[in-house]
Amino acid sequence: MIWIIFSFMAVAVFLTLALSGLGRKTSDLSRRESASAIFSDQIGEVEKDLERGIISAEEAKAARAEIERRLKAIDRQSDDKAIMGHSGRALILLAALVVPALGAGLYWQLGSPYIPSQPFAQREGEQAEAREIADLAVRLKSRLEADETGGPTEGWVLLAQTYMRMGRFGDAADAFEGLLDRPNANSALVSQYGEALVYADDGVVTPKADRAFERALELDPSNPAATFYKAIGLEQAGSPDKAYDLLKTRMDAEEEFRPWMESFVAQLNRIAPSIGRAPVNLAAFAPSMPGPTADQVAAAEEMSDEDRQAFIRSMVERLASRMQENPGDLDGWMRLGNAYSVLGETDGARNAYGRARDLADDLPQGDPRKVAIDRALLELGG
Amino acid sequence: MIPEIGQFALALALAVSLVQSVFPLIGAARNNVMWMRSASATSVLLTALVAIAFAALMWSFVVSDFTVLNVASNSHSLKPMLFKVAATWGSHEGSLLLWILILVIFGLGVSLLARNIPLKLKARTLAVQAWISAGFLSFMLFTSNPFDRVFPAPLDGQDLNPLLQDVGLAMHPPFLYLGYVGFSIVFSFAVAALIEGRVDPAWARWVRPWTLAAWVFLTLGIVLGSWWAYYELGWGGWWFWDPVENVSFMPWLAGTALFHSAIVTEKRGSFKSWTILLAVLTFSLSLLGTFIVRSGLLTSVHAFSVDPERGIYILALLAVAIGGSLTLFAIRAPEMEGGGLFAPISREAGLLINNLLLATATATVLFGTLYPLLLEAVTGEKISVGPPYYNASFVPIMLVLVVVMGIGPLLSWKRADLRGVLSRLKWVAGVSLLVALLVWYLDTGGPALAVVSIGLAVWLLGAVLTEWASRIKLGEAPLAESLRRARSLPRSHYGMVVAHAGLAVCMIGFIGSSAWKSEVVTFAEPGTQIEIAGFDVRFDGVEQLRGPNYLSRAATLTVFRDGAYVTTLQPERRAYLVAGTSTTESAIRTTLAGDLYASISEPAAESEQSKWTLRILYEPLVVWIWIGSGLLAFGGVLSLSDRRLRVGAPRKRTGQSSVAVAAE
Amino acid sequence: MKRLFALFPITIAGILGAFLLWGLNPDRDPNEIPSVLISQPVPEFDLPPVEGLDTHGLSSTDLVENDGSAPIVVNVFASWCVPCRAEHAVLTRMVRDEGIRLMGINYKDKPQDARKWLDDLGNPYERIGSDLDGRAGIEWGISGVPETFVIDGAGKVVFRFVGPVLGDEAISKMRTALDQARAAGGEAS
Amino acid sequence: MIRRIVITAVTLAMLVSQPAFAVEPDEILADPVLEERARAISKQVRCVVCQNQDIDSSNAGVARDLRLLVRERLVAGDTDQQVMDFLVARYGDYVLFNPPWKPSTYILWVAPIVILGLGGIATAAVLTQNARRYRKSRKQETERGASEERNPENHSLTEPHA
Repeated sequence: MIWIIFSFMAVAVFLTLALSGLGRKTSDLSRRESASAIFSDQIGEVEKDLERGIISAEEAKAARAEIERRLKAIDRQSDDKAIMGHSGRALILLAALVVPALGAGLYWQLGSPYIPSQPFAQREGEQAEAREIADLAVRLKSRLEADETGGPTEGWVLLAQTYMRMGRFGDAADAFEGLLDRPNANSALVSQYGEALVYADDGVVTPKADRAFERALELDPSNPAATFYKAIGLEQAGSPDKAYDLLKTRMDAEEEFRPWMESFVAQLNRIAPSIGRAPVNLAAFAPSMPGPTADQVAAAEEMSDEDRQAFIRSMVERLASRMQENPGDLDGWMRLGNAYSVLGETDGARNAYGRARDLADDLPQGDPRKVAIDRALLELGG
Repeated sequence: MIPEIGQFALALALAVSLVQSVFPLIGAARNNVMWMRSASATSVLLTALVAIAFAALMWSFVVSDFTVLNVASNSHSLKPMLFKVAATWGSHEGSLLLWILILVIFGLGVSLLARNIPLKLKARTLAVQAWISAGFLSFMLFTSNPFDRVFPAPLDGQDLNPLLQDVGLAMHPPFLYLGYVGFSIVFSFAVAALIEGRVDPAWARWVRPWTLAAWVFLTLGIVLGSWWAYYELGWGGWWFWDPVENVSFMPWLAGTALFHSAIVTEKRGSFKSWTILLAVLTFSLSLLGTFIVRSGLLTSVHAFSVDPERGIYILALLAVAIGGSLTLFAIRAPEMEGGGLFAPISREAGLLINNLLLATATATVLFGTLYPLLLEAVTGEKISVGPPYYNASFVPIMLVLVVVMGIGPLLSWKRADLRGVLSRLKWVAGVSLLVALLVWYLDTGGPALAVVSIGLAVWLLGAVLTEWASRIKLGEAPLAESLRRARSLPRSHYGMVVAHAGLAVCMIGFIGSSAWKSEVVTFAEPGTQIEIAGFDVRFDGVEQLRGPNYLSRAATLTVFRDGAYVTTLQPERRAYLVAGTSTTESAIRTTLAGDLYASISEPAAESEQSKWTLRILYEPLVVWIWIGSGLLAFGGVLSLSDRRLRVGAPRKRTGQSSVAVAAE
Repeated sequence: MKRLFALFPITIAGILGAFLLWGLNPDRDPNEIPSVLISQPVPEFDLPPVEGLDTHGLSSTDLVENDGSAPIVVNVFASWCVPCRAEHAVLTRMVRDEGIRLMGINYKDKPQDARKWLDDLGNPYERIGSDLDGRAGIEWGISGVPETFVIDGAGKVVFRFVGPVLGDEAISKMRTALDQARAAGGEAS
Repeated sequence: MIRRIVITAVTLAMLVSQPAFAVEPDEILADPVLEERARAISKQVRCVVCQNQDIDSSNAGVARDLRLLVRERLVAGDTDQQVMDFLVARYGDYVLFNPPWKPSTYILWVAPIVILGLGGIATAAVLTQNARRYRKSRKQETERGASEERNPENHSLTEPHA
């Protein structure tokens, strides 16, 4: 549908341009015609002013004399050369072709044709869902509070996660906080608590949150979320090198590829330039994953800029077509989004991350991929 | 899909504007009719495309399509429909689109209406207009695209700053832009004339109505903004000499100078290069205003976004537009002289002095606005230039101008009899002196400037009436004759009379509301009585109201005068839920003598919900400002309706041999 | 002569354009007001401690009678100030790792809020003065919170930073100022 | 909706403390003369946090503090000038809406006069030159009779390069 409209617009533009310059030619004035018409009009005005008595007869005479002199002067001047006809028609036709092409090219850069319109009135489903979730949270909370034993841990975790989805991070933190002293408070729970604190504080890893991540690591030293946020805290405190080391060590300790590594790598590579460390390549940690191998990367480094762009682009296109066949692959969408942002194609990146975001809803709260997606979308202006 | 259509339309529009910037210009240089004529088709196309884009954006706002980033960040589903529509131009991006829409509509206006100006001039004018369009379209598309999308879309928007959710302010930008952008046509005409290297008589004819139209819109735009500030900000001020106000005021001043100077150019063929320069400068000042408001260069109460990158882009546009046109001016102007001669005492000389004063006033405002920046660049020192500076520099210049304004219209063209004119005005001078003395007597110790200004306002009003009376020979000829003369006086003349009288009326308002304002600020509890300017105001309490997207606390104030009931005022304090900010809605009782103005704020303390901060002002004569500005604009409209200006240039005389035009 | 006049407008426009370009330089913050305190002795003030907190109060004498040549950092903060939370970690680390001396001015803050805040985030301050009515803030010429000043060994203000000390640029500015203060203090002693 | 999760540069606006309303009743001095002076001073002092506004009409907390301070100093017997100096000593000339007369503002203050003067000279030059030519043309006119054809005012229309 949208392409039909676009083609229609393009054709209309082409036709209007192609036919421009033709048509009636009655009203074209030359300089001399226009000037003499104005002067005679001015003389008429002088007569009228005299009639109205606004100016005296003498003034009228002088004014008329002056205008007439100008009129004569104009007549003495050589007028424009004779104006030619249809030459240059080919160029106009060319322009008529170039304009839609240029417009389309520009649109290719700027537009996001696949994002549908979503008028508010048509989004009742989403609104109902949002209301339902809010309603659910209220009911769940009152039931948990009514429970004399303090309510099951799972219930509170569910409530907290619901709050997180609703963006009520402070409430989420409070819900988690009550569980901290329970014997079944595991590492994931504590790090989710810390994450809620971080979100509630606009992304600042406060000492309180830091302590939570500390404790999460005591409970399970391999908790990647806790490591991730600890590193962010270190960076915020002005120790990016320590943050870098922490992330790097954690990644090195892993035998094989893990999904959370994407966000680790993104974070590492963001810090790396400012402290003069080498950037990290995800492929190095996941030789088995689809993507450029070390050899390919090495080859890419030797290429010229253009070749490299083309190479990356071909890789991205392959990945993109694979994603069409396998749209449920969260990590794939994230990789695609990342690749697009490397290429500077924000809309492509946004779309890919958007798909990833939808899939990520099913993930447990502590998954750093969620954070990575959200951050990427934020950076992309989503 | 709709937003994408808008996006595509804009992309096409940019391409079309590029075509229009090139073909007509080369066509004019090489005498190619078809290329010159192509400008008509492209300007229709351009207008259609930008209008589609604008409609698409407006549609997105109306249906609250939050997949459009601009909608998501500037609207909300609960916002009243009027403000959803107005939010289309409430943000930086949307207002830019409106700017461009107006720009191309003016271009279309030239291509449709200007049948009577030489084809070459028209082609060049439209090409220059297209450069401006191309510049701003690319600026919008590459730095501030109104159709950026968000996916997944947020469930609801972030709402517009509630201060801006107001009828006065909703209408303020369109008028302001109609003014700013209207001057673009004049600019394009001037650049086209410079490219051609000569000024046609048609040129001066065309420049006047466009200038006048733009000036009327700008006047209304500025007044709407000022009026909004008066009733919405809650402390009754209407002009703050804020940089953003100044930048809209400068094109107004320059534009005023421009259409006065264009009169001379049209009637007498003089001041050609000066008129051209003013035409270039007026639009340049409009562009400067756009730049300052959108670059965050200066601190101001109501600037748009602060983004140096955008600033660089607009500055580059400015450099090309202003730098290019002024360079062209430097090359062409020295060759462009000659014109009717006149004596040192004449209408021409009067208008020259008018231009001198207006230009000085403009330069003073420009200098005051930019001086903090200049000083900071040179010494790193930061200073503020506020109202006291303008009161000391700008106001005296304008007062001198008012004196000249009284005399000027009575002078005749070429050579005038100043003594005769002055003797006709001696009664006016006497009366205004008396009024000034009376004011001084009544308000001893008050500001001296107010006394002088009141005297001058009376002088101007009297002089305007004297001029009119002498034109129709009131008292000299039989009444029937005078009436006949009054009827046949051209409308443009009435335009001048009304506009000049409007300024006098404005002056009275300016002075009244700034020199004799009184104010009471107090904690009020139900039953509290306040006395101000002869009124007794009783505070009856506060009730909670609920609006579509806000909660409101409305106070009820009953006003008495000498024990008799006068009116009830209901100032409100509104808390906008989504935007998370509050606004003050003042309540005003307006009479010719003055406004009784009330506003309330939050309760004095959380613990004392019954005790409210109440602010009551008495602003004498403030309504005269709005009446006077209305007269100014109406005077402009009257002039515009004059046949000579409306027609622009007459059609070619019938029967005249047509110049060799290639056959169909 | 006429040619010269015709060149006049473009010249003026060019000069103004150059200034406007300068004004856009990204390091320039149009809202920033230069401090008049730089190279001046610290202003007179005497603030009590935050009620219920066992950290000492802060007065100008604490800053002037600074025996060593070690510079002092004075940080104006408040619990209601969001950016303060963000910079807190940086300041804490500077105290711990770089051994700076940090004093605080708790600006217009309820004591209980301030106590809770310091409890949550930790208290890196050597002394904290409680500026309930904001009067000391005026003496320091602050325009918002947070602001951070560096005082040299002789009790003179060397540097003022407006906004949160966050990010490499801000931190390196602080370090430069501290070095400068150390050098000045070294000369003084 | 995605809440901004900010990991690095926390771009945060500085907060201005508790919002108040322009001049509050509890600030007003009992002595109307002093109050009048205080209001006049407040209107000349720029609020340091709220972009181009005077402290009299500003809602910012700092503006309120400054208003109170102004009144305190006035009650203590300061002259208007002393109050201004007190503020300038802390915030610099920036707080004055009325720029003081000093070397760095000489240019600002004389600019209008200079512009008017230069413009006046140019205008006078145009007028006298024009008047000379006008007189000459009238003289010629009377000498040669009203021969329109040869009147020098013809120049009015013959632009160069026409």
